[in-house]
Amino acid sequence: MRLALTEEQEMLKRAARDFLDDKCSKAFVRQVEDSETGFSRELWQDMAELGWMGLIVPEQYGGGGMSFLDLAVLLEEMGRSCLPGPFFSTVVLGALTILDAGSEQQKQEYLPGVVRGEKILTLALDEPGFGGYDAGSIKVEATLDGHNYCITGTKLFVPDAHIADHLLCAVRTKPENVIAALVADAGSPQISHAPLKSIGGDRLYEVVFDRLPVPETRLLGGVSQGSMVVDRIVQRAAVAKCCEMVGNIQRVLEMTVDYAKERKQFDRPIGSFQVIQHYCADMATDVDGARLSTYQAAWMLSQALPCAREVAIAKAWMGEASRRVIDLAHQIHGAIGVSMEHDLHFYTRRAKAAEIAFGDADFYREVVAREMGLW
Amino acid sequence: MRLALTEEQEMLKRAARDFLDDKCSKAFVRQVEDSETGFSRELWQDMAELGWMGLIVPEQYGGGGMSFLDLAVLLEEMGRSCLPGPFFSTVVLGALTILDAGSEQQKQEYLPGVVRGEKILTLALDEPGFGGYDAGSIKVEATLDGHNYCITGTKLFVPDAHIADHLLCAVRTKPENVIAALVADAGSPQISHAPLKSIGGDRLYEVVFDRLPVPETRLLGGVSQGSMVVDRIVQRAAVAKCCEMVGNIQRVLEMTVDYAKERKQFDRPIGSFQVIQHYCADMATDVDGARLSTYQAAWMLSQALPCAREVAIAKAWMGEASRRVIDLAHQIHGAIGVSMEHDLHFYTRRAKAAEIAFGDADFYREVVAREMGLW
Amino acid sequence: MDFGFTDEQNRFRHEVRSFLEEEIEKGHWEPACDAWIQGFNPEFTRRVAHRGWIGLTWPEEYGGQGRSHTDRLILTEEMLRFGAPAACHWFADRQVGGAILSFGSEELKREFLPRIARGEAYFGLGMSEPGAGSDLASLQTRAVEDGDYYTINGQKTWTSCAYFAHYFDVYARTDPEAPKHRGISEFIVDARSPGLSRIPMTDITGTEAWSDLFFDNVRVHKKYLIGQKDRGFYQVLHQLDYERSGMERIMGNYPLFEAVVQFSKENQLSLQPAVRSKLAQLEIEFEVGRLLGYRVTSVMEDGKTPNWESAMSKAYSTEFEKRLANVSMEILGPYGQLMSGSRLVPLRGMAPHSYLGSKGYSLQAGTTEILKNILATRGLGLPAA
Amino acid sequence: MDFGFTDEQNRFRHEVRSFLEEEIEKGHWEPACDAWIQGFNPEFTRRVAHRGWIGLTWPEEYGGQGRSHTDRLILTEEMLRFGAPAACHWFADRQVGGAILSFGSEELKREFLPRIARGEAYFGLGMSEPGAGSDLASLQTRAVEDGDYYTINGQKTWTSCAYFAHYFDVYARTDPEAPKHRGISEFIVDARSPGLSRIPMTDITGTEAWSDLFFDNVRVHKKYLIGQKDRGFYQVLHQLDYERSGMERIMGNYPLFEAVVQFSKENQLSLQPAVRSKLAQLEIEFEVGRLLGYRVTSVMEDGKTPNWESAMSKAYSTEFEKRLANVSMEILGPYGQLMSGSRLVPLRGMAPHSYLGSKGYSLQAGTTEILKNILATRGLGLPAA
Repeated sequence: MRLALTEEQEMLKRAARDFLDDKCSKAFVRQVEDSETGFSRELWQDMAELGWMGLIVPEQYGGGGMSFLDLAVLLEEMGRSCLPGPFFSTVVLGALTILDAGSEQQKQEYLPGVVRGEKILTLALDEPGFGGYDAGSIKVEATLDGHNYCITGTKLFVPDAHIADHLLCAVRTKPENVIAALVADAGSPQISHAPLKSIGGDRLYEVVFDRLPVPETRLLGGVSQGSMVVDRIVQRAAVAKCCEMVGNIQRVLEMTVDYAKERKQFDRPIGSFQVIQHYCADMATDVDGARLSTYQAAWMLSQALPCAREVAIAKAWMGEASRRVIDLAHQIHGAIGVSMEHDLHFYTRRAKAAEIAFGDADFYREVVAREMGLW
Repeated sequence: MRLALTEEQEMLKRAARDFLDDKCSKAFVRQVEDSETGFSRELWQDMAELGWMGLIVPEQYGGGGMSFLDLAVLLEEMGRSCLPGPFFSTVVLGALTILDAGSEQQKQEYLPGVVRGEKILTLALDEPGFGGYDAGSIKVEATLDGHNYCITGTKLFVPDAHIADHLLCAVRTKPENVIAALVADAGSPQISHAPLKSIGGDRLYEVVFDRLPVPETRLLGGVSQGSMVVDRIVQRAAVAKCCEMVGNIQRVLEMTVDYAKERKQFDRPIGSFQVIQHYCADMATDVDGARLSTYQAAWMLSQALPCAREVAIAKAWMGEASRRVIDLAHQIHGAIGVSMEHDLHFYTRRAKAAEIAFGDADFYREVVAREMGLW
Repeated sequence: MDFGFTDEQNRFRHEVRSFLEEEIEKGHWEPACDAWIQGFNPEFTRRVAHRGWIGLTWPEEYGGQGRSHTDRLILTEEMLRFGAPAACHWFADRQVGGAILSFGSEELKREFLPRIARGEAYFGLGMSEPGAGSDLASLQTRAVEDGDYYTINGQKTWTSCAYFAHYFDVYARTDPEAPKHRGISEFIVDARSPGLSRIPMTDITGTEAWSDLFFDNVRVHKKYLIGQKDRGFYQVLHQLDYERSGMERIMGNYPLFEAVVQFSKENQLSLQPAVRSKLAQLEIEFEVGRLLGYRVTSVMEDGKTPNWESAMSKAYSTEFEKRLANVSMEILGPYGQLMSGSRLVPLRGMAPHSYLGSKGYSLQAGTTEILKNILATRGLGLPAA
Repeated sequence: MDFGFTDEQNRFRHEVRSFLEEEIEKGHWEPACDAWIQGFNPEFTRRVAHRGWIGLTWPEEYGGQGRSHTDRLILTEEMLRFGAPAACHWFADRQVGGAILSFGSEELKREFLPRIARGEAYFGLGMSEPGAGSDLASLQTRAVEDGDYYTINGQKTWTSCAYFAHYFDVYARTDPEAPKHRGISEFIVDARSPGLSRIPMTDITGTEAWSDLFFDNVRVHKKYLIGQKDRGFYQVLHQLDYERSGMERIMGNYPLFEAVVQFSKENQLSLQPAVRSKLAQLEIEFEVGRLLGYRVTSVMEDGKTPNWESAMSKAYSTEFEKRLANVSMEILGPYGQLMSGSRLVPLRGMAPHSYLGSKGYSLQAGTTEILKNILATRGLGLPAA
């Protein structure tokens, strides 16, 4: 047991911090958020050159062969800098799923392109209604017709659908009535997408599949494995989202402490007021709890240990802890923090989106309860 | 609308405060709590002479003919002084029920004795298991046999059963299978009771009825009315408990503020530390919210307005607010407050018992939800 | 103790409610959160004035109705319940008019109060500055005497209604040598004054309801000084007590509360115990907040200035608003993230608007920290920190 | 980052667990809340000592085992999990031994450490005084030099284990003229010393686990001064960092946690969504508290003294304990009010014991307020208030 980064992880962290401080200023984030695509192809290529898209892709597919725990470090830095763009979609939702469930041929087909920054992937998981984040909630059907599955239905909150080359799509197959994950090509005329305007500033879409044919060779992990594949996608995504959020709230804590040291009211730095000190202490506790529970889950994922409980704990804690951290940050920042001129809103808006993504605290409390044998 | 006491109520309050300050010191409370019966017959007679037992009993039965709102003021002062004894049982659970649901003959029979301090009443409502505080949860049966109902079963958490002259008993009648309230004589050999040791220091009993015959003339409010009678008992009891608790937490707030002004650490009164100030501000807000919601419910009861929603709001708020007030009081008092030598524990223990009695916040949230039409 | 309203008061509530329901029915506006501070609608203000509902409690000689604080409570409660766009007249009605009435000269009363009551004079507030928020006494805007005039230089921020306002209620330092609480004065500044400029700001919800105000040698005649020179800080404290005295905070997002309850019923979400427990808890907290607000009015009816009572009510209520927004977002699930104007957006995007907006509520009109300080020291008598 | 234990560590955990399970099976004691501070069981302490589990991390030359902080974490975690009655040796093992090791003379080390490790020397703490709780530096107990001796006069309070203790670790003022942080020294006082009396106190749970200590001209030889004269305040700060470094608080009521989960399952209460949501939330909070505790050990393994890390862990954990008690009481409904020894009492009365006891947890070993001050100033670098 050692609850600190290794020297290699510290190096990765520093390198990522330096790169992002340089290339991903808040002015840049603001500009990209306001742009048509919400995406900078130039930055994407820079990241590919640093090997980020392939960080944990095995070397035989052109990647760096590092672990999920290393990716966690990188994601934390991305969260810290509010990096816009499809890294999460492409790597966490896309590449890791193919790595986890894909055949050798599928890996060969998709991963090198991802690593080189040439392919953008995403995942179509959520559906209309108030279902949970599990395989059982999937209703969109893919009917086997010869050698093609034919997908019809609506997926919601699909990130980066407007720039993705391939969409991994979680479906219910017919006639088998089991869950499966298929890789669809985004350019098909049978796919249409319409933008949703989200609090997080990320690009989410409603995606409609209208009898889209997908060859059965595009099935990830076999027709009987899909349910497990989807559950593992959600686990990885939940933890990866937590990693981003660790960076988010750590930065918020630092900004807030810095501000409390500088800002004077009543002729004293406000950080010398005991109530402000206790707010900051509470924030730090929430952040450290979030960091430790997140990295524990990431460590277990990287060790391929069963970790439904630990993932649920991390995401449930993060959902509420991040809310408290953000709220206190605003309270300490005062009025300037609720102006769009200030940077805090980037963190506030992303934190709420991240809380919602892949299940909130209520959802994961039920998972924890199940793991405790309470129902 | 005027959210302050009337002049008459202020007078009643001051008189009660003076009397209890004089007769019901904490040394007295300690002594009575440690005594065999937990009850001082002498104080009881003094209270009867002040007209307290008959405060809101109509004049034709020897009472003062005042309103439930006036009783609320008195109950607040009783809660403030941690008055031990069966006032709540006798007046709130017993006399008010007879007043509400009893026949003229029943009122004549029981009320004058209560007013004179000669009769102690109580209510047997709770039963084993995890039911709610409503008529529907009652399982103890009373089978009509000629002109007697024959009661068999176990009631729990019956206050003051050891000194009561009569027990009002909520039962399910056979063969009608409806809820009814019967007045049983406590001395009967078919009733046995065994003490339960409660956190509140009050005297609670397990009461076992073993084929106790009760004449059908002892039925309160007719066999078809019992369910409403029981629901109204619970409403009055919940509000009356809140009134006691208003006195409890108001006193706790005052003790705490006084202590914070006096106690010095780091060469300053601790009440000058901003965190302690905010704790006190939070306590005051909880207390005032409790006071206003409680008196609103008491006012509605005294006006005979339908008030299931307002009663539920008051008791739900009180359950959680009192917990927070007590917790902060302890935090501010420091170690001395968790010693039995100090008075705070009287309030702490009673607050927890009051929170439990007649339904906690979870229970009343469901009532509020029902009143909102949510289910 | 009396928690009831008189028949007359109930009739007045009914009258206000009918008026507002008719407004909505006619499509004049949609109920919205924060509409009292962000809903600028001069036509609505005119219709409200026509009913005599601006300056309701002021003496009739100044265009008011001489009615009770309880009547005004009823009026504002209904305005907030229906999310009515009352921002044009809200600030003058709530506090600037009262300041003029309490401290202003007879001339100022005659000049401004009737016009406010007729819905013809809108006021914005010039209190906060970038460096003077909680610590209002440290404000830097200067007003220098110059014959019959004062010349004002400086910056104010977070002024609501600035683009609609005809006047600003401006606090400026008139004696830079005096201790900082003792050198501030209050002025009425015409919005068209040369040298006064307004720059809109966008807040975290994306709303452009606020402005920075810049004063570059703005000249104000001495007759527009409200009250005594150098006594402005004490006047602003008084004004703030009234600023916090109403139901704005507990009900500022009432349209969301009503909508999310309705949504939960319609989508059968409230059959889930967790959902209905959250909504019931909100109802409980709302009721307590309502009573804390009513208590402030009750204090005013007794002829007292509410102080720690309005501090308590405001601090409590902004926390309620945060919980309302949180619960609404939770109930809406993934749909909660959709902003106003998006495809599929539920409840017109009121939930994320309120979630983001509520970060500012506990900062406006006294931060929660300042309010709790007031409650602890003035309400409970604890020694100053 | 490594959240795993080595095979050897896992074996050690298994060894400790088997030992404790066997103890319970043999009926030596029942798992209890607060047993580490209130469970005085000399036989148990002897058996633990026999295993070499007291002073586990101390050098072998002083009777220790020279093992890692992680091993001690495992040991104490299991002790707490099973609610083992370890109070006789807990304080010496946790902090007084460490203080002697860090600051004591070679002679003191040789005299005390081996006897502590053999379970033969129990220590009570003489820190708090009626007027010196959070503000420990203002303690009034005096120690006056008198030849080779100090004469101590004064009062200590809230001393655990006082009736069993052979020695007390006493802080007393040796230089009344110096600034108050600079005139305090630390002594080992024999419990049988003439002039030393113990008066038991009853706490809010009804437990007599604490005492007042009165010093009436108690003589202590100078060799029982730990560390430097007048440096005691700095030593106590160091000791407090270790006092707060363990899992006592997050796990002090673990037997209740386990029991209430079991009870909820057996009575099918956990089929109610509200009940299981509360228990799941406790599990989440427990896990976070466990990790915050593990982090403290990780810091110690890196050779550092934990400071704000243990302040954070302790402050967090006492809040967890309050919630655990609250939730347990809620789940038990009316039965929750029944105290230990009552008819029909569920869970041996652990819930109300913990509910009442938890009011004190956030006061012991540094109030939550002091701990947050430490975290803010030393952990985050905020300026002193």
